[in-house]
Amino acid sequence: MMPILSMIVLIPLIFAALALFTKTKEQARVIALAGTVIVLLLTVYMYVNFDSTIADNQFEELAQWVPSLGITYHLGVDGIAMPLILLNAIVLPFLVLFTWNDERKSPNRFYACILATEGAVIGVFTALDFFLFYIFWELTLVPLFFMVSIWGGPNKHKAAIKFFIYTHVASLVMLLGIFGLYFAAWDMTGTPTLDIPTLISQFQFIESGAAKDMIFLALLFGFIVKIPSFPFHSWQPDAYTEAPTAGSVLFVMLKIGGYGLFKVMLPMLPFTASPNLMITIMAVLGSVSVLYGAFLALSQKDLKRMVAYSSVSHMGYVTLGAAGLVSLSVSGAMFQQFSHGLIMSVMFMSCGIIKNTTGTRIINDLGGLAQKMPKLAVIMVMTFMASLGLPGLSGFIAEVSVLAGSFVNLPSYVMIAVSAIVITAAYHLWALQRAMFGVYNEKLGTVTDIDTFQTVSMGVIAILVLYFGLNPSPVLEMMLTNSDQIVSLMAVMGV
Amino acid sequence: MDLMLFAPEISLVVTGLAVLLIGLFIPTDSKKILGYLAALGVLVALFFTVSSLGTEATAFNDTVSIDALSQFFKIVFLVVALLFTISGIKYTEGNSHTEEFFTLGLFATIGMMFVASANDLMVLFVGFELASLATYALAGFEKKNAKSLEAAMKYFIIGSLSAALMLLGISYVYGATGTTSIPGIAANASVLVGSPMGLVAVVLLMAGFGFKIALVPFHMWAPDTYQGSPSVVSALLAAGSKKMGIVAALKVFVVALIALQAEWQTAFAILAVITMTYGNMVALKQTSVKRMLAYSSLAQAGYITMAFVVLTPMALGGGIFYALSHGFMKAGAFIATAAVTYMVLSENKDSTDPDHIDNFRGLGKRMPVTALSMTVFVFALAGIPLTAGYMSKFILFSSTIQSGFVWLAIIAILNSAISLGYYAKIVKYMYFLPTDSEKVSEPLPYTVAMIIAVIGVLAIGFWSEPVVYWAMEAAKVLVGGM
Amino acid sequence: MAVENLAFLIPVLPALAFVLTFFLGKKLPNGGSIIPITAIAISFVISLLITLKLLANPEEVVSQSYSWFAMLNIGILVDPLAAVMLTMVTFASLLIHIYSTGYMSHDKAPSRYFAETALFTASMLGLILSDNILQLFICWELVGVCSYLLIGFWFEKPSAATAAKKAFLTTRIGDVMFLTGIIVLFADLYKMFNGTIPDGVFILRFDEIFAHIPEIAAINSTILGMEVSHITLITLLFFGGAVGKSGQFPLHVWLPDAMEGPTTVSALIHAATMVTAGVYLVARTFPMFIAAPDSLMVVAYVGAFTALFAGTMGIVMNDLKRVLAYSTVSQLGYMMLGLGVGAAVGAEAVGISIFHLVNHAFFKALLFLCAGSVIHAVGTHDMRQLGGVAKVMPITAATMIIASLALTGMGIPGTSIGTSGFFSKDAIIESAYLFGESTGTWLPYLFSIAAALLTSLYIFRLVFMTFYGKPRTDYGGHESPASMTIPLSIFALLALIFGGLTAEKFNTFVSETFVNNFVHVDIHELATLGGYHLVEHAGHEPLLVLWMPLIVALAGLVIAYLVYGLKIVNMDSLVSRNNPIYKLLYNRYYQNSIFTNFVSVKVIYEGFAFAGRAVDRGFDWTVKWFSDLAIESGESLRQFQTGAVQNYATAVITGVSLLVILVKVVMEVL
Amino acid sequence: MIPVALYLAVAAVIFSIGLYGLMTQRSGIRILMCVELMLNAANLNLVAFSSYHDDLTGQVFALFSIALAACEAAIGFAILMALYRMKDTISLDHINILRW
Repeated sequence: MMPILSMIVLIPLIFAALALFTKTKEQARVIALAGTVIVLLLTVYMYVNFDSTIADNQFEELAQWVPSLGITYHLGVDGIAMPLILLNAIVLPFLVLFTWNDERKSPNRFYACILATEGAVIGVFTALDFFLFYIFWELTLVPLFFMVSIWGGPNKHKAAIKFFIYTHVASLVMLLGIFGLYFAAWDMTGTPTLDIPTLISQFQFIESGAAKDMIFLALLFGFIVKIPSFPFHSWQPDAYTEAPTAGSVLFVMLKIGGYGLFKVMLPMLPFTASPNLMITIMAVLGSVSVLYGAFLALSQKDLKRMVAYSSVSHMGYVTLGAAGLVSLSVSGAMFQQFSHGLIMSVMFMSCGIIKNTTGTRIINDLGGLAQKMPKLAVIMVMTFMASLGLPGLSGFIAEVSVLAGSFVNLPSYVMIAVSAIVITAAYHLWALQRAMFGVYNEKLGTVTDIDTFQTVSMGVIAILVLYFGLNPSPVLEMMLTNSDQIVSLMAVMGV
Repeated sequence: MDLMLFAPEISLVVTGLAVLLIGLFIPTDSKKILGYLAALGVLVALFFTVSSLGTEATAFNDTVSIDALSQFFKIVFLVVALLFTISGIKYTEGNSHTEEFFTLGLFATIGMMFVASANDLMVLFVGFELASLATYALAGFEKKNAKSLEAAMKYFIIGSLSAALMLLGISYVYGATGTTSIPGIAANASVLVGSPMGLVAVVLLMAGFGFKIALVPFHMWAPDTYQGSPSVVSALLAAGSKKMGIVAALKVFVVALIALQAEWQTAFAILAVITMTYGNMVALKQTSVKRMLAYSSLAQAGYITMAFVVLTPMALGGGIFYALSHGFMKAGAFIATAAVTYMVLSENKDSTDPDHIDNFRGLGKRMPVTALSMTVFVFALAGIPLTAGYMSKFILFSSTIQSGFVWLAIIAILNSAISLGYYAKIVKYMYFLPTDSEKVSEPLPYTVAMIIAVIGVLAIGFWSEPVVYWAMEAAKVLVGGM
Repeated sequence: MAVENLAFLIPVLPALAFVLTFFLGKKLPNGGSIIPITAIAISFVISLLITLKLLANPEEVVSQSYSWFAMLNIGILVDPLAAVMLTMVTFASLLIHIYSTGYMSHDKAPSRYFAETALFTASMLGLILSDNILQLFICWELVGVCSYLLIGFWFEKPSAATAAKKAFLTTRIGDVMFLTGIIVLFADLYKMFNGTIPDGVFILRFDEIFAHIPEIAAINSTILGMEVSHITLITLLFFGGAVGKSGQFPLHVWLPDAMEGPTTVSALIHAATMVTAGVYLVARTFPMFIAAPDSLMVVAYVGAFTALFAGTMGIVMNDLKRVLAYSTVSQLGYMMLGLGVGAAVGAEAVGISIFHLVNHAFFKALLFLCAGSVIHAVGTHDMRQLGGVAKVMPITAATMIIASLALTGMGIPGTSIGTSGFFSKDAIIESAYLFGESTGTWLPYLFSIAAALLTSLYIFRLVFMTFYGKPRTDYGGHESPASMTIPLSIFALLALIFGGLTAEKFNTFVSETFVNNFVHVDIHELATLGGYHLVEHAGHEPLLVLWMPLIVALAGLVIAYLVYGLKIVNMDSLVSRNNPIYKLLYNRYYQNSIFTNFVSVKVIYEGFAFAGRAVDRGFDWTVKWFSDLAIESGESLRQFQTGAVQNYATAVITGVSLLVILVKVVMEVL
Repeated sequence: MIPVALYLAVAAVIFSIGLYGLMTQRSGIRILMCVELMLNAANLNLVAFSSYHDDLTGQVFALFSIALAACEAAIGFAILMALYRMKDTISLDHINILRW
């Protein structure tokens, strides 16, 4: 069988290198489109052949790499990773289409960054060896750093450095946790290994409880910052806001923090010395993020910044759902990652278009855009509705699953999150009303509606938001299989 | 005794002398040939060294030993020497003293290689001084350049002071144990345990080696010298002679004075923490790229020193591995700076600080290969995965955790995060700040040297298994005495 | 093929119509109105057929379920309750769509209008058909969005955009409570299954919920120091949702503002259908309410109070549509009261309430459409500028009067002569009397009587001010086209006779909702659980009680005629800003200042959100502090590097000495 | 026979004089002389220990070290000469363009 996972990781990286050597925008974008479409096709092929009834890793590839340190080249996907790969594979071709007619400096590097990010992110989702995992994890930083620094807004340098260093610190702390796990297992078994499934399964046999908690917390910190969760979110609004539209979308595709939570943290959770404390930490962070992000979004003047804070709020559901430890809440949290990726990418595209056509993103300076840009208005209303959790769109499935599932174990935390729902609706509607509706603000000059490429790319993603809102099973099924397995582990331990 | 064991050294000596002699008789404009000759000599030496990996022998009345440790470090030195000679071809272009440059460089390398294989303090001291003397002269190679002279002067004075301190330390060790042979000292070192003389000797030796490794507070010369010397020489100093200090310290402390472990372990812990923190913090505010790299190399020395604190085979292996990676990364970074300096000077002869970070503006457009290589080097120094720097940190830091020095690992990790601040600054200048200057052609020798270094950095980062294996073998040599 | 198998088409057809109209409408004449009209007409036919079939055999309900995801399902349930609602909604929607082709003919974007109303109809039908609480909630939210879109249909008007936002947010508060109720319910049921739900069991389906009512009732939690049964908690949360959607006090504030939308929208959504969803929800989950101690009492009180409260504001409004809006709020209060009296009359309450709901749909839609007709012709909806409209618009005036009579509930007690409002409203008031008897609390009954007086007062004030007397300003007017007057006439006919025709059968039919092949609930048993004592409703109320509503309605009519028709009382002294009561009423009890200006803007937006901003800056500052610390210490540390070589030597020597001491000390200590 | 401790003391004193000079002197030549002093103090130690242990290694070491000291002086003078040519002074106070 062909090494399909290696292919979907390497093809974007190879195409990124190719794109780097192109001379014109036309060449670069064709390369980018080709690369992302190939990945999409391969991913669809993989999805079709994926068995969603088993929780094991599939399409595994295993080769020795640095045997003396127990490093292997081990790839595989399970029900946690598959939907996220699918998300990336789906959105990126449309992102390329979205940027099709944009004028910008060094388009070759721009498309190379997009492709490199795709490869690195998919790499994180497929890696089954901590060494490899960490490599891809850090690799995602580099193209995004360039993305913000080169094509970003007025404060791009500050934002880029802040993002780079902040998340790098978190990654390093996570690395410490990986080291701890690595050696604890090494001391126990006598053979070094960095294989993720093996290490996770050996975690329960480690003797020292305090060490276990330290390892867990170090890893958790790394993931939580990437999600990002309150109170470690302060890199995120800056980075999301300063990044160019495509960069913001790539940031949204960066679901690696939540992925780590499900893939690494939850299977280890029952075996820590004080699982209840860990659950409480996650629940507090998650529920407070939901509420805090909502309030902050409400107070923003800049449309994109508002969307960025709304993302903090929405990602709070991921942490909360993971802490809920009920099959429905865990799978809901996974689904939230998927759905949030789709919704936010369209929202950021909308912000980008508004900024490009009107020259401003300050909500109060806009007004009545719906009259001039009806197509954008339709898509934007739809995604804003999805973002505020309207039933029938994908965000609702995720949120209701998280809330209902988590309520079983964490009623008070769920109530904190629930209290944010009205605020969430408030800032979304406020922004819509001020920016899109009302009297057209003549100071904005003449604006034109979105072009065909933009309509198609945003429209297709918006339709997917609707599709998965009505029929989540195609991805939720496999998430449920995996979360059932995680939760059954909890039951065994009596957590 | 098999002379083949010394084939690398011999080939270097022969090349060095040949370069010197030929240089006397040919005109300045054909002296380019000398550089090729020197590079060839280094390549031959490298070939001999690599092919003799794994042999174990002693020679010259047991004063010199060939083992995995010595071979590994010889490879480090030869790699640096190779980069040095290749980039030197461009640097010395049109210089009437070309032959001196290469001969001094080669002799310095010989000195380092003898330190690496020393089995007796006498050989070690002589090798040490050989390398020092040659590099003093190299640092002041630009006789008309006040900075270069000042660099040489400072290097020389602090160097002699350190030599004196080291010699005094050696004399005490000799006095207590009655021998200068490293295994001999190891056998008798117990007399030093707990005695004031032992402590003083340890600290004096530490100052001597710390000078070369550039550990705070024995580092004071390093930023000035790295900044003032020609960049190519800085590469040799930072990447080569620094490693000589490390291998010397490994031999003297870990093998000979292992009985005094308690004393020097504590001292190294203090020095490691101070050095990495100081280096990283001061580097943040630098505007001269060479000075920034100098401080960064302090920080890297601090990381490597952690191996002396942790002292497990894995940590030592990690430190040794780090030495090789650092050789590639730092030499590469300095050579990239040399290329920029060359570019700036060829545009404006009177430029006083050609390595100012402003000259890196828009380098991504002006010198794409240099800029890309520099990016790889600084990312490697920062420890971004898939580079040698990451693999080194991975092994070294993880072994620190393994032995329970979590606090040390956390300090190191935090430092490594801080360092990203100034590394990213260089990248920012190269790629994100606009410039209106034109694209320039990049000098071939520099480019070749940089590409070799990039390949090294990436290859070690990606295909680490053989290097890890040999670093661990080298560590076993050290641990054998424990 | 049995017609039951087509039940799924009832919401699906309008949904398809939405898609088609949305994309193709612009290219078709009249905004493509033919598409939704056809679709809804078919839906109506199907609904009607199913209803007729159910009438014959009420126990054979239509129920189809499909697994959605996890332990949740999607399904349809057509039982008597749903059937009458479906028929009513499809019918009202159909007529209003036809009416709209005339009404919206001059608008810029009729296709968007028809697309959105079609989507609304689909969602509303989906809501009614839901066989599980989650699906109901989903459609519940969708109708909310359609309402949002339609209120803001003329979004270029800032007031419309603001009203749309306000409507959405206010109902959202209720929705969150509803959602919380679902979450609590889910968690309880989940625990009952110990987390392992067998295949084919959908835990949020009504049959599953109703089967577990006693177990849910046994669960207690302490909330804010009070011991609360979960069944009470859940039902009150559900009721919170209903309060938001059905405009009950205190979340009624959005409904009058919602009149910013086109009048047809007000008729369809904010009178006939969507606002009754709250009533439908309570009716649908009635077995839970009756098993919940105190819940039905709350429903009764809130409903009765709203009926009265909205009536007081109705009598001072000068805007045609706002009067009708407050009237709607008031009537919805009646419907809630009708459900609340279930504490005394049991399942029959559902029948009473839904009967009023259906009748109200007819006459209130009619009222709005008449008002729309007037506005369409005259161009203003300020009653002070109107007068004597009856002369130019005779059909509209006639239908308006019929509707008003139906609203006030004119009819002769003890016979089957009367408008439809008479049969349903009197039934509610009478049940309220029984409720008073049974529970000893008479306030709901008194409120409902007082509200009946106000109802009559405000609606005839409207009639007299608008249709009679002399025109107060110069307006040109004409009778509306046939596409508008025909629906008016049909509605008028129904408002007149529907009640009388079906009064006997309707209540029993709908009350049978809870015993059939889908669910089988013993209301009496549950009522004991809730601590309610049901009385056997045998019509033994005193004669005065039967006549009382008619008396007050006539009284209202007479007062209105005297004041506004004959003008024998000068209103100027009363209607003035100096009269504190008038001022209070006219300013709608200052709710706007309190809710919008104070709570949402000052407390939530300026208070919490900006406090959050400050906190966030704190986090940012902390991060920056660390980086500044590193950079600044770098700056100070580099001062050591003086450049003088003697200092370097000194540093080396000092280093050596210090190191000796330090190592010595450290080794001594450790 | 003179005890070895006395040699050590003398060497320590000489070494300290060298150190003191190194830290305080400004002239490059004097600094070079101080370095020589320190190296010779160490040599003295080596020779003394050699005699104490009755072992020739120390003396051999001292010989090597003297040779190296000579080389060092040569290089040092060369550097100072070059400095002098450029700046007309060998006072090290004025040579601090490289700092911070």
